[in-house]
Amino acid sequence: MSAAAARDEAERERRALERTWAVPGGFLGWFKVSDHRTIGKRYIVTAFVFFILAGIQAALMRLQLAIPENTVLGPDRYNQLFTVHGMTMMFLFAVPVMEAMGIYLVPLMIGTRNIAFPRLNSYSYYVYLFGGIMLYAALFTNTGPDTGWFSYVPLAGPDFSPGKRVDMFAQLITFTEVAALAVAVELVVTIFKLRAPGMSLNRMPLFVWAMLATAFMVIFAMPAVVSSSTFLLLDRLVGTHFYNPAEGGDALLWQHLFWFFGHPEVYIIFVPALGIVSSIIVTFTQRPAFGYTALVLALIATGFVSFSLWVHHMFATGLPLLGLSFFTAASMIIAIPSGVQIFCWIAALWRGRPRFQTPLLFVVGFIVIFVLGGLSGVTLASVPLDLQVHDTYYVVAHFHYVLIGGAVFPLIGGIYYWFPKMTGRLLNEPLGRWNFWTLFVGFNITFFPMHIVGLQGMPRRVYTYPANMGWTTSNLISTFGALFLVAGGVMLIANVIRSARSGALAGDNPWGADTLEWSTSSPPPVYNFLELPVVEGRHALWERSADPPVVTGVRSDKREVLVTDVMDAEPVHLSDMPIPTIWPFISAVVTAGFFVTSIFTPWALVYWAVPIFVALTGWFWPKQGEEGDTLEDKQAIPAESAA
Amino acid sequence: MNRPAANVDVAALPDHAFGHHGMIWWGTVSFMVIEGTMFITVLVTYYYLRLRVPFWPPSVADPSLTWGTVNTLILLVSCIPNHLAKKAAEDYDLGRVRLWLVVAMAFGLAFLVVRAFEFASLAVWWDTNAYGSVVWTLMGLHTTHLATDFLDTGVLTVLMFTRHGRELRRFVDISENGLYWYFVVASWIPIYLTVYFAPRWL
Amino acid sequence: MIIRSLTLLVLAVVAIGCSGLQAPLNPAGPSARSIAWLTWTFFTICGVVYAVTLSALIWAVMRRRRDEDDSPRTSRRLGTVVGAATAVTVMTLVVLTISSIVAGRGLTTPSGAGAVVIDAIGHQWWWEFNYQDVAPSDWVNSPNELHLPAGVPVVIRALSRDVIHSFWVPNLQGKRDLIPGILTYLWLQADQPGEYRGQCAEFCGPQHAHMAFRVVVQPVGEFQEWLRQQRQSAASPASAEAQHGQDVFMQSTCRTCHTIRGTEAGSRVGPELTHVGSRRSIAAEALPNDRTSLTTWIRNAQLVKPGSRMPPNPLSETDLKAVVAYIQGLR
Amino acid sequence: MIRALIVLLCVTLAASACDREKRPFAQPANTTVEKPDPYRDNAYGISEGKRLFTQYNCSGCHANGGGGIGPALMDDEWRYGYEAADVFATIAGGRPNGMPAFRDKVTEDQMWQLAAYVLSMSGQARLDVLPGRSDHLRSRTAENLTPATDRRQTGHK
Repeated sequence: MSAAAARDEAERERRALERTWAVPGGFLGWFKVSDHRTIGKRYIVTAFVFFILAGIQAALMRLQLAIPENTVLGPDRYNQLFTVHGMTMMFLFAVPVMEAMGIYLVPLMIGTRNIAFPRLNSYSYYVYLFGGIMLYAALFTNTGPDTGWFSYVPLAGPDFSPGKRVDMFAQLITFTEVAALAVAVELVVTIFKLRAPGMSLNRMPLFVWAMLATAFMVIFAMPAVVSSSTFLLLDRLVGTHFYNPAEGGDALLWQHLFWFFGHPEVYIIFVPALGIVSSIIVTFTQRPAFGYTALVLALIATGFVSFSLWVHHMFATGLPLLGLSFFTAASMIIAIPSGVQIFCWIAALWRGRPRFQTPLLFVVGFIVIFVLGGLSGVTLASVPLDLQVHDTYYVVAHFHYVLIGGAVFPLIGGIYYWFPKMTGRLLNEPLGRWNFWTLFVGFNITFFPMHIVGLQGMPRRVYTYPANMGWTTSNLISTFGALFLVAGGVMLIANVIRSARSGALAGDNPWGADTLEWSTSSPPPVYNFLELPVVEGRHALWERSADPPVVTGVRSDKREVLVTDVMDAEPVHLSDMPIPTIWPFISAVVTAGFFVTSIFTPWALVYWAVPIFVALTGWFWPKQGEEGDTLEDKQAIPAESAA
Repeated sequence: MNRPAANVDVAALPDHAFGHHGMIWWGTVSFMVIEGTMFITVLVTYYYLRLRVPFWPPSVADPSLTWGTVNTLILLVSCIPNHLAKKAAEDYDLGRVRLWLVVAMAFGLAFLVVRAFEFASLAVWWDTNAYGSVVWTLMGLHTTHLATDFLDTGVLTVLMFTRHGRELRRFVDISENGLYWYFVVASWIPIYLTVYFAPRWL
Repeated sequence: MIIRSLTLLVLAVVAIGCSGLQAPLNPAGPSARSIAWLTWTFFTICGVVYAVTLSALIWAVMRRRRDEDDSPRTSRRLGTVVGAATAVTVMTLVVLTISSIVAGRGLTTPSGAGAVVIDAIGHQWWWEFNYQDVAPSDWVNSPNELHLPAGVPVVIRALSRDVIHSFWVPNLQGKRDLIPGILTYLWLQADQPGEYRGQCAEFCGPQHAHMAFRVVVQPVGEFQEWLRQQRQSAASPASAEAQHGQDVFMQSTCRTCHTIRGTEAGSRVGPELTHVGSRRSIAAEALPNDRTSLTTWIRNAQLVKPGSRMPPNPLSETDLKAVVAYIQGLR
Repeated sequence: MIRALIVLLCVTLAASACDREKRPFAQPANTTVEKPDPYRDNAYGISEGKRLFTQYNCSGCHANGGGGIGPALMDDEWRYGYEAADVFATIAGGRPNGMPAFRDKVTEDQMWQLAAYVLSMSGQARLDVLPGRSDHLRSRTAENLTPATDRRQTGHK
């Protein structure tokens, strides 16, 4: 047929897809949306809002600690602040924002049209949102948890924490874990079953590998903390004795369960960042990934080993030393995969022709900071050394080096890298450089002195300190550095807001990157790809033939996606993505209602059982306009293709 | 315009697939892994607390075996109608699917009722001591699974009696629901042994 | 940037070296010394590793690019280098692990015989130190002030009455949590007479920041003398004012919580005051032990330690003055 | 409309939560409380009362509220009145047949805390401020599981 006809054909196809995948409009539509781009963006924005709130709390704490015996905040307020700061950073910022990057990017990177179980996806977002709202409603009504993000019993138990503050902690965990687990399931299934034909496992982008490892860690780590926080809630609400030594309970049980989750948690935050770093390095050196297999194995190894480290948070509890030595060894071992990755990245930078734009700056900054944090981590793995610096500011310095340096720097780099894809506009480059240097300098001024003051014997979680301890200078310097961090944060926000409106247009692939998300327009259309791609190599866009092959025969009049098999991504069957509906939102509302009510009465389960059942049924009941093939059609389908 | 031969044409593929070929299976299995991990953490808690005290159960009587054993049998037997429903779904036999789902529902009702008697026969309250707390939590957690799976199956059963029951996809749902039922039964075995025999043997 | 960090590090070392009474790297006993030694070993090795890695990074970033960079040979070479680096990492970690375990073994067992056993009991938010003896009448209870004989191994029996605290005297030994329901032991020894500061290192509630204690290391003779003196019952009031103070103490809220051996005040809710006058500081190191501090503390402790268990006391100024006089007399 | 609703929600939340969660640490030295029952609906005050109830050995006579030498406090019988002020008067001034006067031994503030706790023992306080089980051997049902008695029907007996 003629070229013109073909063009009309393509145009008709495009229109049809527009109609089919259209984002529901109107006020209600806002709550119905279930496509991974919208939900992903909402997740990212919400997470950054919480990041800002936690940052403000940190600034307040630095203000209080600037000088000894300061009285800006009393102990009551200070303890609420440092607790909510930690909880927000861990549960409402770091984990959600990393999963959000996965929600937005993974389907685009593997060449499909939506994430698996999109309704579960929007449900998880609202559950997460309501959880966050609950925590901050609590904080502003003087009910902010005040026993630390680790809330050790018995301090957090019914006998020593009156009121509902700690219950807010326990329930926030439930909220965020439900959300996180849901996303983990979506990511696993998406990555295993929705990859474009040709993208066998060994051709998966490193970011996707990282998200896969993370999803598995979430799945195995988070149930432990759901259990332990439920025990805590039960102890406080219905008088169970899990943590009451006098009735056969045990205070250390909490620590074991909490850290069995808590240590993988930091790798859950850190591993996606590794994926971001790898993507940025590949793109900005314009070279294939150096040591792809090594990097993948390192990710997996990190995931496994991270489950055998939890006791190194408990060295001071007096457990038998022999056992402790095992955990020392394990904690040392985890340094190996991290080392391998650092070496590979340095090698990649050595070999390639690096273009020093903002994203790569953040990656280099990441290496500088993270290696130091990793090394202080190695010192903490040693039992005797840990016995001295455990619960001092040395540890505070360490985990800010690994979490801000190891996760937030790559994340911001990733924002600078993918912002054009998400909005169609580039972030301002000069401002970006300023942003990087302010954050980098500010970070080191703030957190490096904490190593020192920690080694001078300053404990963590103190709302003030005496003047004669020689801690004053370091603390003053830290507070001074915090100003830079605030400035850096403001720059980032300013840059995002300005560029989103008036930034330079990006085009499909501004960085000349290799992964599939850059093959579609920026921002991507509602259907992600006009024609589902077929992948020909590990670096999809760099290794594709002149006239790249595509998938044909996917219907455009219904939300159909191609399901492929786990190993080699061979097409298996087609699947209809559910259409947008309000029910996931309603389900999230009743879930939230249930969680919040159960802070106050055990009867919550009874009150909310029926609403929950109704909401879930409404969710799963087949909707108008998503009918699939029926028994009648089956007769029509030839046998061999039906099998 | 003419495409290179490498194009992948998928027009003829079915709109659903059973087992690990389909997405639903992976979703179900993921949730089974999550809940399984949760069961394990509570079981670990049980044995951890056991190690904290010299005698087990501490200062209360052993739970009586009767109702727990009865329920175990009911659960095991319930696998038969569940299996038949699953099989019927896999060869798209709507009639048999309906039949066996209803039978499975009957079993579900049975073990929910018996479960009530089980709680009564535990001989300890959740706020008596840590042993009581963990036993009630184990039982409560599993009962929640029984109840949700029962209701879930109920909804599916109703669904299969409507016009939606003729959609091929639903048969996949039935099959995966059967898988989840197996999980609920399987997860009961360690809990049964723990709750009823750990006090006697340990 | 890196240079700045490194210089800071050097400054840090100096700072740590000279700063004093609560610093792990200023050891005054065998355990703390072996840990400090281990710490410096770790810091040296890790410092070298950091320097090497960063120089590699800088080189990788700065170096002039060549055409043969893209040749497979280069990649192979780099592969070898990465492999080698990994091997070195592994060996370094093995060394560190072994040295850590070796250093750790020394911390758990007393080096010499004749260990003194002291109970360290954590309360929200103060410390109770019990020196047990054959005759209960000879037991000594010294709140917030831990006296140790120099050069003698001491065993600390660590317990808690309420929440988890952590016993930590950095100059002498690493920390050990006090966990309700669990009894743990910690061995420590101080070489020379001197004073050190210990502090609770596990978050334990509103006043965690003000839960410190004084460690007074004395020559064995002095220590015995101190024990003997502490065994005495309280000194009887010396002046009329002190006498009035005692009466007020006994008739007011004070005796409801405090013990003064030799009087009818015998409650164990708060710290024992039998020899409070002899202590260096009050309120778990929050205030010096002088007239003004005592007055402030008794009038309204909440202004010093908001949330502490010591209630504000409705005493007339004269009564207050008298009580302070009486308390100060309890040497 | 929705905004109004949210505002309303926030106000109620704040109102109930703030009483409950107040930690009135720094009281004036000379505590003469104007408002009677300052710790009504204050979780912190009630739990402090609970701590003092044990530490001042009220259990010596009243067991853990179960009663012994002294009358039970968990039931709904109030010989001398069921208002916090009445209980306060009892603690401060003592009563015939053995209840000593604590006026000079316990600060007024602490007596209000004790009064608040004594009332909570029989569930006579908002459910969300009642103390939970304590970290000791189980000697009674946790306060927050004790069924609330209807104050109006009981009272002077």
